[in-house]
Amino acid sequence: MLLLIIFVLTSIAYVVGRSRAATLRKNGEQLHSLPRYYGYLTAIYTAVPALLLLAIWSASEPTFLKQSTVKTLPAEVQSLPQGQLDLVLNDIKNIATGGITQTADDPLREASAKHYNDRKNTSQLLKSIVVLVASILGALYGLRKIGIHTRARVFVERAMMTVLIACSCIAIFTTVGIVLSVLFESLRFFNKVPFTEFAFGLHWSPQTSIRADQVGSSGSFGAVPIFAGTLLISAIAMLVAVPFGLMSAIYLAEYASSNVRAWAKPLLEILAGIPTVVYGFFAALTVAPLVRDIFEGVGFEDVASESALAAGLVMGIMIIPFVSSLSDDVITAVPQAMRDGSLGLGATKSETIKRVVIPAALPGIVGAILLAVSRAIGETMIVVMAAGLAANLTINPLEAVTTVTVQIVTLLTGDQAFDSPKTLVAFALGLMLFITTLILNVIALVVVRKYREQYE
Amino acid sequence: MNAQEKLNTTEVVRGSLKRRYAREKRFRLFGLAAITASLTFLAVLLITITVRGLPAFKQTFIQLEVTLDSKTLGVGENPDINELRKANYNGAIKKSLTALFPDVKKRKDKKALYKLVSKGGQYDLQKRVMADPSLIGETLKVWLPVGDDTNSYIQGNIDSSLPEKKRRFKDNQIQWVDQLTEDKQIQRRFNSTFFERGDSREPEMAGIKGSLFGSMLTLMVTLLLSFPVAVATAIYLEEFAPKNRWTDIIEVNINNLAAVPSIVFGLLGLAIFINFFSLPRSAPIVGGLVLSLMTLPTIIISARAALKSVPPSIRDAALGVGASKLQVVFHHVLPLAMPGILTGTIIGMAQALGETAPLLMIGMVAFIVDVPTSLTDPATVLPVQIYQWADLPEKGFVEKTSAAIMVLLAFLIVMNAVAVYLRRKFERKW
Amino acid sequence: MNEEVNPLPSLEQDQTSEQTIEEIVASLGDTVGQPRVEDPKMSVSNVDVFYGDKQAIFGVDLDIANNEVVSMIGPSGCGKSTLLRCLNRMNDTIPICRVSGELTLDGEDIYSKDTDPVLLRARVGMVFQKPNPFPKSIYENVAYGPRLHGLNRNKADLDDIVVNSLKKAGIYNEVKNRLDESGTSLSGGQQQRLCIARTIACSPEVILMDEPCSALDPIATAKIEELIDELRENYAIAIVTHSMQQAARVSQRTAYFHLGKLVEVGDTDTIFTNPRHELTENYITGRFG
Amino acid sequence: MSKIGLTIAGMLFCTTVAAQSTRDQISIVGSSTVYPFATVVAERFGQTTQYKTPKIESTGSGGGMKLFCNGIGVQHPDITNSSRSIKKGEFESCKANGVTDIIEVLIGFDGITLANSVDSEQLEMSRKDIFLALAKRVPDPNGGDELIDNPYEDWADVNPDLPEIKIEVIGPPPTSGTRDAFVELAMEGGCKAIESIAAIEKTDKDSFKEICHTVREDGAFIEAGENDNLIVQKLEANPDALGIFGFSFLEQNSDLVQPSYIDGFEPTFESISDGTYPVSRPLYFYVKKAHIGVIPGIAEYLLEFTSEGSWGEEGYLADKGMIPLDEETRLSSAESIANFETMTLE
Repeated sequence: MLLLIIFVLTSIAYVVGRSRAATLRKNGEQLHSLPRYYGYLTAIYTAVPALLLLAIWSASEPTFLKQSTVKTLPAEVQSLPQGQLDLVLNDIKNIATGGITQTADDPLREASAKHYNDRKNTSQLLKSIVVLVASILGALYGLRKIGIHTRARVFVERAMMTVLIACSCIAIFTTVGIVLSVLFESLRFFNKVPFTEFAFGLHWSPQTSIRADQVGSSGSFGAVPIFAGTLLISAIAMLVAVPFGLMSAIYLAEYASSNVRAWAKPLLEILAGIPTVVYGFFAALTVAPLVRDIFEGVGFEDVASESALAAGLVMGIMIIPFVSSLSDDVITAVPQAMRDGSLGLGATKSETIKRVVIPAALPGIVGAILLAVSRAIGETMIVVMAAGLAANLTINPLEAVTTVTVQIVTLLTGDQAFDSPKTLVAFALGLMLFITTLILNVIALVVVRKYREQYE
Repeated sequence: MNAQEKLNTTEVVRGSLKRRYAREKRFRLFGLAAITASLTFLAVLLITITVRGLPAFKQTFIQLEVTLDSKTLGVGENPDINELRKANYNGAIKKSLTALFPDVKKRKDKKALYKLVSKGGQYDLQKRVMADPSLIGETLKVWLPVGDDTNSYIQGNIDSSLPEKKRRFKDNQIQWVDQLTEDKQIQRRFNSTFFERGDSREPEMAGIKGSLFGSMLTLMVTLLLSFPVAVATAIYLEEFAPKNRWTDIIEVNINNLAAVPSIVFGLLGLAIFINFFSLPRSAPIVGGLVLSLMTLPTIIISARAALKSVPPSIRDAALGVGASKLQVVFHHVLPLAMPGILTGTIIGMAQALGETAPLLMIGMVAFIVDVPTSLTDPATVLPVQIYQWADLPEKGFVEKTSAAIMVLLAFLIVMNAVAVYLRRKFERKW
Repeated sequence: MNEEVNPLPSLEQDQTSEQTIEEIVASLGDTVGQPRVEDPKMSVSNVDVFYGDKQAIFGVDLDIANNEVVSMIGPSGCGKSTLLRCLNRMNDTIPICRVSGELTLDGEDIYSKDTDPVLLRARVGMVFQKPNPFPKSIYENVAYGPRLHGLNRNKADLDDIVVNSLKKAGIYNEVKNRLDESGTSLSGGQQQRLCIARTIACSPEVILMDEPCSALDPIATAKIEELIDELRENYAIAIVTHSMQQAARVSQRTAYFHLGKLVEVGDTDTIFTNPRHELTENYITGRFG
Repeated sequence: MSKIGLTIAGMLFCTTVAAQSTRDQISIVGSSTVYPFATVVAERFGQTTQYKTPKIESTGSGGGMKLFCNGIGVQHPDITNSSRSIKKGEFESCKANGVTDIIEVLIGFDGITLANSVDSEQLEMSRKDIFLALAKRVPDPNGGDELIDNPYEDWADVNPDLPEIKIEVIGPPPTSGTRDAFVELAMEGGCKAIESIAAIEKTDKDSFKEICHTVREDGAFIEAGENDNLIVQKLEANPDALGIFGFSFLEQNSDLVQPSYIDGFEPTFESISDGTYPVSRPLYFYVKKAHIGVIPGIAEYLLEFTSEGSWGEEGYLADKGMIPLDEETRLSSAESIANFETMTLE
């Protein structure tokens, strides 16, 4: 509501500011900018301080309300610890807003709730007044500023630039946030478990004591089997995705008629758009039993129902469109002159593709594959649903392995006690995951960029 | 070069042609096979899920004559709303079942008989009575949903030729159901429950409305936060940013963020929004915040591509007539790039809609029955609902899961189709 | 796609009147001069070329003989590049392009079903407007064709072919110490000569050149022209050029095209000193084009 | 400058949202084993009372405890489910964070079953057989107390009464609570039946545990994930294999798999409930007393959970596969719960 009023006021300020400037201009004043900019200027003065006030008020209002309400409560309640006080307040607020409560008949609480409501109403009223006054004052100030000396356009544009720059900083903030959120916890983990054990230990068994007297209650945090498992599944995925993706891209870019291309490309992209949880469901319920039946039919024994193969296959299929669309881009970026040169020498189309187009596009394709690898490593839902939890150190794709992402999910939602190293190791794994993908991504991006420059 | 040599060349080339053409054909076939295989897989996936999920859109109902006398219900005269809520509707249903099959005497058999009707049936009755308390004392003919096993029997998923030990639906139950079917007291209808209710532990009562609303609220937050910020960032980087180290860092950052595993964003959300700012767990607002950080790079990258595709000549033209740089961008470049930006946004949103992993970290894996109405209400989202259902022991949830997947895919395909359409429609060659 | 394969050449470029191209072409009359020679290596008879609905070449007749350079000149979009690309069926790569009429190599129809485009292109090499070496080493660039076709029996053979081709292309001395360097590291003129060497390495019988010097500076151009003159000893050469001076310098016969029609053809000297068609005269005197 | 502004804006936004949220809904976290039972109760509770349906997160027992013990207040959960009793360390960390009064509710049991496909022979084994078949190191079958790496390949090698099929057991990984319970209850139980090892217990508790709790790693025990549906499928496909999973899954899949007898008892409601079936674990939930009466509905939720209609022998929880407590215990604990008696850790 208040926001709406501010919006209306801002619009009015804009119109008034503009017309005022227009009048001045008509009267022969040499204004620096177009009237419209004076309108914007006034609008900014109207809205920004008011909104700022509103935000600050709204943010601090609960605290004031709380303190004021707490004062109405009996002393023994007031001296309760913070958490309990919050609960009481929650109850009071529930009463006040007419929500479902259990203590509605408690007169003391009722009184507090009334007090709370009164204060809240007063506060809202005051807030409205203050904000409106601020916005009107702002508007007046803005209107006064209209004149020859004000370079409205510069001001407005500078304000806009500030907003734009602020927005583009969010990406940096996100990265910083990620690093901070995983780094501290990881450091705490490495204080308890030496990094060398984490990085080179061959035994992963993070079940530190479900009960205190449990064996191996110290847990062992050798991350090698997890990373090996991740690599195994990713490798299987890439074995599926690279040939299929690349060949699809080649076919679409070089052979397919434009009609086929127009249909096949969006269809392939659907494959990329299917949520990973759907793939996970499909992998667990359809592909994994199929893989097991097939291999046991052929005479393999001990095919895990959650074989790395099943998860890897499905993940590979998920990544096909990723590889194909990136490769398609780089293949079509190879200049036609290259193809002409080769065809003109009497090469067949496939020879041209194999010997000229692909080598020329290779850096770009490698970049695409690296990005795909990083995606495979970070993929979560498919492996959570279809891969195992057993940290086997194996290269047999028919066995169950576990991955970094699976471990993060199970460690943070698992059944074991949630103390010390175990939660922390999830963050350490997250950090490793972030660093690994970061390195892959940066290499891939540099490679791709270099490649693009080559033909631009 | 003499004639002999030339002849040689021709001969040599001609001799190898057959082999080379075979290779050419093979290569081409590989390509075709690759793309066909990918598309076949897509088809297999969609068909499997449709075949599994389609039955879930139908629900079996059983017609019962239920007497709502106050004694069975255990309510007094003029019961208040709480009494009505707690009344023993199940008892009434059980009574009417026993009335239908008076021969059933043994306790075990009775239990089997009661299993024909869904546990949710009582809530249907409850709703009706609460809406109209005067029904108490009346005898009603009502259609109630059947239990999970009965439903799968009627769907033909239980093979009655198997020995009794090997199926969950026993001989006497089959006999009862067959008799009811003959009496036309069993009907298959469109499963409106699936779209009208929140989660439930009884597969026949479970619906996706709660998670659908959760998804919408979450997406709304995502869209409102990520779209303006992404467009602003793209404009700054593409049109204004000086080429220096700082902007280079931002750029590498964005490209990298686009490829950071989504679960890492979940860890970020857990550490920052929940632990540091103590925002509520399982809330759409937190989900939206995390997802918007995740989709931001996607939208930025496509928005930049769209801005870049606007030819410099247009900027020069506008600058030439004395527009400021900002005016050029907002009056000319941005409108021209808008279809491209929208396409990218839709694709980013589709990605966010299907995302599960980061939400697992911030408490959205929860059993939530009530449909969320505000941004801080506990909520779950469609993909997480799918994940949860996939893990439940009740057989009926397999088809429910597939049905929920169908709904999710329908949304995603529509979104992608719109994106493709937009892209085609506004594709411009400058 | 770059210029020379532009499927829709702007035929209407210099047309202000409302006449259709067909009408204008009809008004140009028959080809002036003698398109036929004795014992032609390649022969073009009554060839029409269409890009989709648009006709780009109208009933052209032309022969190319051994040991001569035929140059094709004319304003932009007159179809000379299109005709050149028909001679080794490079136009096959453009789906909407359709060719009718008869083109022969040693009397065999090159558009017949029995003719194989791969073999044809091995026999009729092509050099493009922009130098387009592959992003491989110089050696690999030249060895590419022989390897494809299996022309060498062993590594020594291949070395021979590479060195010979580079020598014939007059670039060997400049690159003999850096055969492992990338072909793209050379200067523009060197690249173009490398491309010529690459073509020669397949031991073709005819070499087609599509404005081979248009991207080069005068010094590099001079070198290439010198080279063309030397190559004439062994090959039949057809060259498309924008530069009339170049045509005059390197070719024995010249064909002038206008709007897809072969307007005049004859000895280079005659064409440049004594053009018989009005359009030819306008063009070579620089009044138009 | 803009960075500072942005940070401030973000903080303002977050604190506003955080401060303005009130809660009138019970928040439950914890074990995924209890989850299917708690959700049924919650759903019914939501339908039959005026309160909102509680929100139940499946965070695992440990994760639940951590959230639960983080403190008193609206942002912390009211109840945590657990498939084990609270640990001393957890109790203390709760205390340290002000969560001093905790009500412990033992709700029932979850049987852990060893099952195989209905197509194959139903097995009868003892816990000792289980230990001998699955432990990493067992006493030398040729005599002597020396421990050697497990040499058994067929069940018949372990116990001549068992059929001659390959030992192949599919079970959860070490991170799982089910695995832990299985190891403690089945294997350790079998371990004690072997005198030479039982003797060790008196002298060296640690090595006793190590012997009893270490599962063989030579492929006879196959670690699968925690998705029990998959284990059932695998059993269906491989009649020789046995699988370890919870009783509720057995109930739901009684058409596909059958349980093995352990120490002469088949897992049924009765045998688990009266303790004759040896491999079952208790299920708990814990309630913060401080939240009762403040967050609406907690007391009623407790009441609903502990009513005969839900946790009784004929209750709906039993339908979902939870094994009820015996009647006496139910009655007495329902009473103490109704009085909000808090637990102490002895």
